[in-house]
Formats: sequence, C-alpha cells, structure tokens
Amino acid sequence: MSDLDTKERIQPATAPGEGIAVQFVGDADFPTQDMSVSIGPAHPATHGVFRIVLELDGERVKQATPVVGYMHRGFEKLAEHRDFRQIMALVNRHDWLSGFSNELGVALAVEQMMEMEVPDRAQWIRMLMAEWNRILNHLMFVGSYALELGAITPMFYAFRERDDIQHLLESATGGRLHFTYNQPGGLKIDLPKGFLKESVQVSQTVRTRLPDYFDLVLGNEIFQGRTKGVGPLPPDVALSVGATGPTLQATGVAEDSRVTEPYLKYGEIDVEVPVGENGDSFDRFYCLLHRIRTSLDIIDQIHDHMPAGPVNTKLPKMVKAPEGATYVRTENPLGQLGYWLESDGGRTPWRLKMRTPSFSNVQTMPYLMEGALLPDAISILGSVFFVVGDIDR
Amino acid sequence: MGLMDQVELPQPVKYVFNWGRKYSLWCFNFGLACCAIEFIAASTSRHDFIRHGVIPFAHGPRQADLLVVSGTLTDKMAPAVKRLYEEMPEPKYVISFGSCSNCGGPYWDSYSVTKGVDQIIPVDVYVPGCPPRPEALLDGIIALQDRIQNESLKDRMADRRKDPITLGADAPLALGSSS
Amino acid sequence: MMASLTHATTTVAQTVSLFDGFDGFVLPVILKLVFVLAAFFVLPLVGGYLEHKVMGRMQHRRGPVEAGPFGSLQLVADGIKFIQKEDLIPSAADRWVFAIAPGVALVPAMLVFLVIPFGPGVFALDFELGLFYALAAISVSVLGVLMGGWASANKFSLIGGLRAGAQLVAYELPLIIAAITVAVQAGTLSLVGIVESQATFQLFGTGINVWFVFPQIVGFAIFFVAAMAELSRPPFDMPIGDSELVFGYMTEYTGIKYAMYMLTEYAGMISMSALMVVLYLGGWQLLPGVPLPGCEAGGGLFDCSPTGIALGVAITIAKIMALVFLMVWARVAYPRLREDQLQRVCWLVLVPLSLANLAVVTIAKVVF
Amino acid sequence: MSPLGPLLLATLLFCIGLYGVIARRNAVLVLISIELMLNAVNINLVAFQNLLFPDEVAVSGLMFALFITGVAAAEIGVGLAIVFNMFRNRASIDVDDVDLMRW
Amino acid sequence: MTGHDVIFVLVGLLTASAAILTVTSKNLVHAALFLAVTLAGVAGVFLTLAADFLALVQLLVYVGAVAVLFLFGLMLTRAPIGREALDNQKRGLAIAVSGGLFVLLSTLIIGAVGSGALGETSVAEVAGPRIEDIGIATFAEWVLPFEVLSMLLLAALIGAIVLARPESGESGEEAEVTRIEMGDAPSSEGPQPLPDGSAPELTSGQGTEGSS
Repeated sequence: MSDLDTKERIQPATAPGEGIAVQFVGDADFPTQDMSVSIGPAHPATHGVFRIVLELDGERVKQATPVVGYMHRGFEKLAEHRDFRQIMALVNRHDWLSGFSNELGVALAVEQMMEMEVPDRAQWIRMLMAEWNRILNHLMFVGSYALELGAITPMFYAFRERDDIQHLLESATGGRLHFTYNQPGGLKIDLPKGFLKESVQVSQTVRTRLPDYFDLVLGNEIFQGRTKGVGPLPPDVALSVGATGPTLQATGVAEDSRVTEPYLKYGEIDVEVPVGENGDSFDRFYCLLHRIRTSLDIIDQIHDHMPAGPVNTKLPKMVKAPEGATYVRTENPLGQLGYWLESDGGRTPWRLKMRTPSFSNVQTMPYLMEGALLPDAISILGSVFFVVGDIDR
Repeated sequence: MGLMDQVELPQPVKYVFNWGRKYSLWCFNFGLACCAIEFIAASTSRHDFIRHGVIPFAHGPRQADLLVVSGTLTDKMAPAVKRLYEEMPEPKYVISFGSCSNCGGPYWDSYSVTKGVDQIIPVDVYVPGCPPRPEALLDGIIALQDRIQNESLKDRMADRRKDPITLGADAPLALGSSS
Repeated sequence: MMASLTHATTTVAQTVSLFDGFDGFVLPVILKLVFVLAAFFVLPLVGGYLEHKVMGRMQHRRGPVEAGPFGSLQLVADGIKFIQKEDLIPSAADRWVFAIAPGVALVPAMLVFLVIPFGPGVFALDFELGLFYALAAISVSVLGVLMGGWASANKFSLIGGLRAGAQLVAYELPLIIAAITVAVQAGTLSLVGIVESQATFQLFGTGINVWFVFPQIVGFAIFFVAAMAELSRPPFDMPIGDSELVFGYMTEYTGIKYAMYMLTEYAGMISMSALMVVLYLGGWQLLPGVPLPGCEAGGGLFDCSPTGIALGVAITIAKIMALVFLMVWARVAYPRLREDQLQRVCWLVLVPLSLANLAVVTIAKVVF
Repeated sequence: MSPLGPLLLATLLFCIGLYGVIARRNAVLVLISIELMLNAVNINLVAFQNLLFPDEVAVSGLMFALFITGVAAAEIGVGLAIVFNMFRNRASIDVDDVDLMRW
Repeated sequence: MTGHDVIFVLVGLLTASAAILTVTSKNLVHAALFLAVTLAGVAGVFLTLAADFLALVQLLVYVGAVAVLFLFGLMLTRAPIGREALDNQKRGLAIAVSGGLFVLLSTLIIGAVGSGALGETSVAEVAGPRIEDIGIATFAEWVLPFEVLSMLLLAALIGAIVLARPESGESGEEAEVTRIEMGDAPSSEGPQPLPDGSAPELTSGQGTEGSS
C-alpha cells in the first residue's frame, strides 16, 4: 500500500489510553488500511518518554518513525552558563544511568585542556567507579528488557544487585545516581576506609548472582524464541549510523574505546570485549550481560592495582580552561560518549557539544523495525539500549 | 463518583471507603527522567512500597489512582502529562517526585523545561531531592495515606489544590521512617 | 433452566448432596446460591492474595503487608476502592456494548462454579453433563472480551481484543480434547462421577490405585497449558501484554467494570484449577483409594460426617491453591510469547498431542 | 406444554432469517441470517423429536440437530473465508456487488 | 400455564426480539452481538425442550465459536454502519415474502396442533434422552453420517484456510500477483524475520576484531 497520501491518515495518538476511534476512513479501493499506532511518549514499553510512531498493517510494522525531543532540557546551552566545576553536576544527569561515566568525560576534557597531571590513585579510582557504574547501568537494562518481554522478576533481581552497588558507591560519593565525584584534576575526596574491602565483597556477590541472569533470562526458551533472529543488524548499517556499545558489538564489531583508544589506565589491564554474531536482539542482550562480567573482571584487576597517594591536585580558585578546543571520547555504558569542549579562556565553556551514544543507537530503529511484527518491534525497542535523556539531552 | 463528591458520607462508611482508597493506590509512574529510576528502586525488593498497597502494575492511566510524576517535565511533554492526568478516573492523587517536577530543579534556567508540574496539574505531595532517595518516596506515600484516611472526599473535590503536603518543609526529612 | 435443573437431579443416580438434609425446596436453592456466590467471591480473593504473596516471596519482597493482618485485606481494599472510582466511558465508545462487556465476561465465569464439586456432597449441582457444561460456559467468556476490545474505540484495545479472541478460540480445542480424554477414561461427563471413578481407578494390570494424572500426565500438561492460555495468564498474556498493548482490551476500563474483568480472570484461575483437580487430581481425596477420616461408607466419597466434609473441602481448596501457585510461578518465571508463536504452540504441538493422547487413551480403555 | 410454542417460534425465526437474507446486502449479515434459519430448523427438529419419540432411546431429531450444528460451523468457516477473500479482492462485502459471474 | 410455559414464553420472546434486532440493526457488530443473544436464547429453548446436551452444544459451538468468529471477521474487515450500507432496496419484498410465509406456516401449524394431527403428547413431559443414549446412537446407527460430517468439517477446515490465506506461505509465487493487484504488498526491504523467528540470511562480512 504505497500511496498513503490518497488516504486520510488517522491522527497519531500522543498517549496511550486515550479514546481514539478506530475509524477505517479512507479510499474504498484499498482493502486494508494501515493503522498508525503511536508508541509513547508515555507507553509502558519505552521506559521514559521516547516516542515511536508505527505504521501497522495488521500486526506488521511497515514504517517506524522515532520522535525525539520529549526530554530535551538544553544541556549544551546550560553548560555554557556553569563553570567547569559546576558542569559536573549537570552533565551526569543527561544519561541518568551512568552518571559517573558522564562526568568522567568532562573531567578528562577539562584536564586535557588545562594540561593537568592527574594522580595515579585518582585515575584508578575513576576506573573503578566507572566500571561499577557500567554494571549499574547494565543491570537496569537487564531488568527492563526482560520486563518488556513480559518477565517481571529479573527487574527485582537486578535492583537487588543495584541496591548493593549503589550502597557501595554512596559510601564513597554520597550519591545514589548522580555522584558528582569528579573534579578537574582528580576526585573530590579519597575513598572511605574499608571501601576496597567492601568493593571486593560486592563484586564477589554480584559475580555469584550473575549466573541467575544467564539462566533465568538468557537461557529461557521463550526469551530465546522472542529474541533470536529478531531485528538483525548488519555491521555496515550499524557503523553507518554511528551505533556504538552493545548495539554495535552485537553485530560482531569489537569496537570499544577502552581497547581501541585507551584512556585513564585501561591500557595497563586486560579489557575483554564481548561480541555477537548476528546483531539480533539476542546478541545485543548477550553482549550486555557479558559486559557485566567483563566489568567485574576489570574491577578485580583494579582491586589488585590500586596504588596509594593523593586523589586530587590543588585547583586554583577559579578553574579557567585556556582558549582552545578538545574532543574526548570515553566508553560509556551504552556506547561511545564524546565531548567537544571549546573554551574562550573564560570561566565557563564557550561550547560543550555532546555526542551521546543513545542518540546514535536509536537511529538504527527505523531500519530494524521495518517489517517486524508489533511484539518484535517491542523486542527491538528494548534491545537497542538507550536512555531518553541521553538521546534528547 | 457523582454522588460521593456531593454528599458527606456518614462516618463509618467514610472510614471504610477511605481505608480502601488508602491501601489501594494503584500507581501510574510517569517516569520522565532520573527520578524514575529511584521510583523503580522504591518499588523493588529493598524499599518495596508494594507492601503499603501501592501497586505499580497499572499500565494505563485508566486503572490508576496515584500519578507519580518523577523527573524533568519539558514543555513538549507537558500536554501529555495533562492529558494522562485527565484520563485518570476520580478520585486521583498526584505525587511530584523530585526537584525537577517540583520546580524545575537543576534546569531552572533552561528554555525547554516546565518549572514545576503543579503549573499544569494539582499536586498532593511534593517530595524534594535530586533525585530523592526511595525512602523519601515512601515517606511521601505514607503522608499521602495518612491524609487519605482522614479526608472527606467532598471537601477534596471542592478544592483540589488546597494545602498540599511538602515533605521536609518544617522538619528535616525523616529518612528511613517507613514502617 | 428450570427444566434442566430438575432434569439433572433426576438423572443423577446415587450422589447424596449436602443440602438434601433440609426439607423443602427453597432453602436448598438459596443455600446453594449463597454457597456458589461465596465461593465465587472469596476464592478468587484468596487466589489473588496468594499471587501477591508468592510473587513477592519469589522476588525477594514481602507482598502487601499493611492492609489487614499480613496484608490479607489488600484485595478487599482494592475492591472498596474500585467501587468508588469514577466510571469513565470514552466519548467515541459504543456505550452499551462497552458497559455490558465485563458482565458478559463475568457471568459465564460465575456459572462454572455451579458444577464444581468442592467436597463430598458440597456442590450446587451434579449435572450429568457437568464437564461439558463447564467447558461451554467457559467458552462464552470470550464474547465479553471481544466486545470490550471493540467497544472501547481504542487501537490498543482492539488489537488486544482480536488477539484474545484468536487465542481463546484456538486454545479451546486442546482444552476440550484433553477434558474429553478424561471423560473417556472415566466413562462419564459428570464431574462428581469423574471424582468417583478416580477413587476406584487402578493402573492397568498393577492393581495400584491412582488418580488420572498418572495415566494422563500428557493430558494434564496440555490442559494446564491450555488453561493458562485461556485465562491469558503469563506467558500467554499477549491480549493484555503491557509493554505492547498497554492493557489490551481492558485499557479503557475503569473502576468497577475493570474490577469485573479482573475478577473474571481470578475466578477463571480458580475454576480452571478446580477442573484440573477434579479431572486429574482426584477431587477431594487425600490419597488415592483411601477414604477421608470421617467418611466411611460408599468408598469414603459421599457418606461423610461434618468433619469429613470440612476436610474434603479443605483438601480440594489446598489442591486448587497448589495449582494457582504453579500458575503464579509461571508468571514470575517466564517472559511472554509472541502471538504467532502462541498459535504455533497450539496448532502444531498441543492439538496433535491431545488428539494422540485421546487415541491412546481410547485404545487403552478398549483393550484393558 | 403445548408444541405450539416451539413450532411457532421456529417459524418466526425462520421467517426473520428469510427477511435478513433478502433484505440485507452485506455478506456477513446474509450469513448471520442463514444461521438464524438453521437454528429455526433445529428448534423444529427438537420439538418434533419430543413430540414423535417421547421414549428416551430414539434420538433421531437430536442427531439431525447436532449434524446441522456441525454443518453450520463448517459453513461459517468457509463462508467467512469467502467473504474475506471477497473483501480483499473487491474492498466490499456487498452481495450486490458480486456480479462478476453475472452475464 | 405452568411454570414451564412461562419460562418458555420468556425465553422465546427474548430469542425472537433479539432475532428481529439482528436483521434490523444498523451496526454490523451490534447485529453479530444480537445474533449471539439469539443463539443463547435458542439454547434456552433447547433447555425447556429437555435437550440439555444440544443446548450445551449450542452454547459451545454457536455462542462460543460461531458468534466469536463473526465478531472477529467484522473487526478484521471494515464495518460499515447505517441502513443504506447494510440493507438493499428490497425491504418491501423481503417483508412481504417472509411475512407471507410466516402467516401461511403458522396457520398450518395452529390448525394442525388444534386438530390433534400431531398427537396428544405435550413436549414438556418428555424426559429427554440421556447422554449415553446419544453416544450409543451416534456410534451405532448414525456412525456413517457422523464420519461423513467429520470429513466435511475437515474439508471445510482446509478450504477455509486455503481461501482465507491466498498470500500465505513463505514462498507463494502465485500469491505475488494478487498482492500487487491489491496494492498492499508489505515492504520487502529490510531484514524481515521469518514467521518462525529464524533469521534470514545475513550479509555480515565484518570481522570480529576492531574495525575502527
């Protein structure tokens, strides 16, 4: 049914549960009429205010159009009105599941511009925190993806672990989601006493509970039936839209900034990058689960390496980056996060441009959803892991 | 509805009805941003507000009694919130969870953020924090339940915006006070 | 209906009803109605509470705690709340169809309770065609679902209604075939008669007294799966799958009408479980072939003292709740199937399997 | 009870079905009307079964009614399939529009 | 009038009025719903005629399956509303024919019953056949028609599937033509998972090691 313009299109809904009459208006020459279903911005499946408009023929998706911008808060503009220390408290909120990794990128950019020497211990602690943060993020998606496929329990299991980890991180940073632990030149304060011991313990706990997810979710026949072969993504398509993180790794491309362009001390330890084969929903989820495991491996290595020493450098009263620009990319939990930081020598950035992984990842959706069934579309929607704030900024 | 918002019910009936509403707050989570994660944390095993009868399995607004607006409300999203609120059947309650939905939070100077959800819908309980801890949400829920137990539906329907609860307005937030 | 009631009581042979001790005609009828209504309204609440608590325990939570002792009044609170809610009808909806659809779903679910034997002599009606009647009544519920889905004038509702219709009609087939297999084995369609025949049924050639679940483990599995699909319970909950269709055909329903749909679902869980208990798990018998304490004559099936009756009812309800527990377990453990996978399971697995089961059982019945 | 009631009811249902078949142009409604007529026949069969074979063993009328039920189910399956095909090919389920075979 | 009569009259009135609404309703879905009521009413008539088994078959097959099938079909197709869309212009003729037939037949029936040509038996005194009798009859005297009916049902099943799914199957070449004619070809670009969930052939030539 190509010529949609000959028919009156039903006005797409903006929210579920509203009373839109299913009137099959239109040209009488056509046997069936496409139904336009708006998933979101407050649909249970979109975890957040993402919206995707599906043109359905029966239950088959003919066209999927993501509509973004419902969570646009103007981060890039707001950052121009915060000084370099205040930015930390701002940027960790755009991808609210990976607060530490977000602020890490800005800290690295500022340090690069100011040519600061960051103490070793601070760098190792940053890695530790970033990996813990990665696990936090991935656990959330383990739970929510299973929830989207109709399994409610993994969410509760995932949050049990998340609460343990958040408790640990809170003891050092004082925050549960938004840590604001970085500052240019290092960290705000040192780790509290006994933190590393606790960290080892939590890592062991999470490691012993990890098989639960592999068995309960990944090993479930229904889960496999719902995800295997659903939404396969060829690597060239993934690369052409700039997808990164698990979405790209599932297609078999082992791209990971921690390996290909190591920052902090990632060059000194082994970082394993799990890859998938087909790039389907199952592989994306498989990569996600395995990234938890590799992060735990990294954490164990960091525990062995942790040096003593100071965690920050003395900062001037007013942090002013010299005139110039820099680009820093880090491996955020969801993919590659890039900051383009431009300064005119003042106390605030002149421009802070974000390259967020979620935005690039959701570009794959129109490709993935076309021709899929409605339940498969949901399966795809959940498996291309994204955070709405990270898309819209 | 219809009758109950116009007639003052006799005390025993009112008690039973209020008790029913108090312990059956099916909750529609309007998860917008960061606070939605803390909302989910509050619903899961450690904090577990389901034991208070706050059931988070209402998928649509039609079955919900309690709307928890958690996160930053943008101007683009505001009509949807308004619409969802209006789709909920009376009697309905609203908890504004987090600084963003209270007043705009860290984005107070942003061009695209609505500075407070109470600009478009009436709010019963404000829970401050950025994001508030799950315990704060529990505190807000208990405060709301106390109010429901003692309220008169007639008065409530007459003036919905009367005297909202603001947690921690006069006393420090009682963390972990959930029973 | 009157004719059938009187007709049914004349055709049933030796069964002694609990209510036969009362003189007159009106009192037993009222008692039976009260009994059926009580079972219909109380047991689903117990099942719902069990679901809350079991789900909670399996997810490292406690379930409801505050409403009533141990949260036991949670569903009562839900009910009190639902009757206070505003009754919204979408402006585009078909008002009448929208309004009566939950009732159309609810009433058949209630009528099933008429024939379910809950204990020795504790049943409203021993019908010669009891099993057939139960299946026929269950099959009518789908009308209410379709009506609700269509009348809501909501896309999600319509898709949910269509899915529910396709699913319920499809899974009726294996359900009925599995039930008929039991009827073949028992030689009767009366639910009481099936319980009775299980008391004396012996495994071929061994002389060991067993329930029908042993020779018919395949049939039991088919019936269980089909029953879960009939009830739209996870993993077969596509009609109301929240991540796809918000709430399916119930999306637009508020207040008491929504509560009626929910009650239908939970009453369905109870009645399906009760059917399974009767068909496969020996009804109110504690052990196969062993009379209940307090029940002496007649194989310990009917001639019971009040203790025996109470024990029988308790055993039946315990078995029902055990099956409800299994359904809740499935809900906790499994994700949702896809619609085409669901139909595939039905037509390619369950229907051939149930037909083969029927053939095997029939041959065995004739041979032995 | 007099057999008059069931027989008159059956007649009435049959005539209503006949009206539907003639007056409706929607194919699904025509099928629905045919169902009414078949049901009228069933009532008749059962009434005459009771009237003519009051003993319990002879069940000819019931058997006929059962067979009609089965045939009706088959008819609906095929009939609806034809209607869908018609709808798909001609975007209309009006029986008046189906005139390809008419000369 | 006995209680039996009263119940029959009530059920009969319900059935007849629902039937009339079925053929006069302006809304297709309403018509199908009234059909369901009519069918349930006929089941009630069977009950009063002591045909319990038939009543349950009526419920199971007609109300639970046929009416559902109708509703399903109506929801899948576009349901026009309004008398013009549903009725043709032969309403007068229809009323004349059906009304005439009704008058004719009812006169005959009343005459026959009044004259005692149908015997003296009253339909309500019949106990009705037991389920065993029906079963024995089905598989003894009626076994041949029964088998024929099962063949018919099988044929109808296959026929319905073939008719309703011209574009079914993963390969169906002949279906392609129809689809283009109708203009509702599902888009063929993009990876389209096969209905059994297996992935179509992928063109993944990239290595597994880092490519950037």
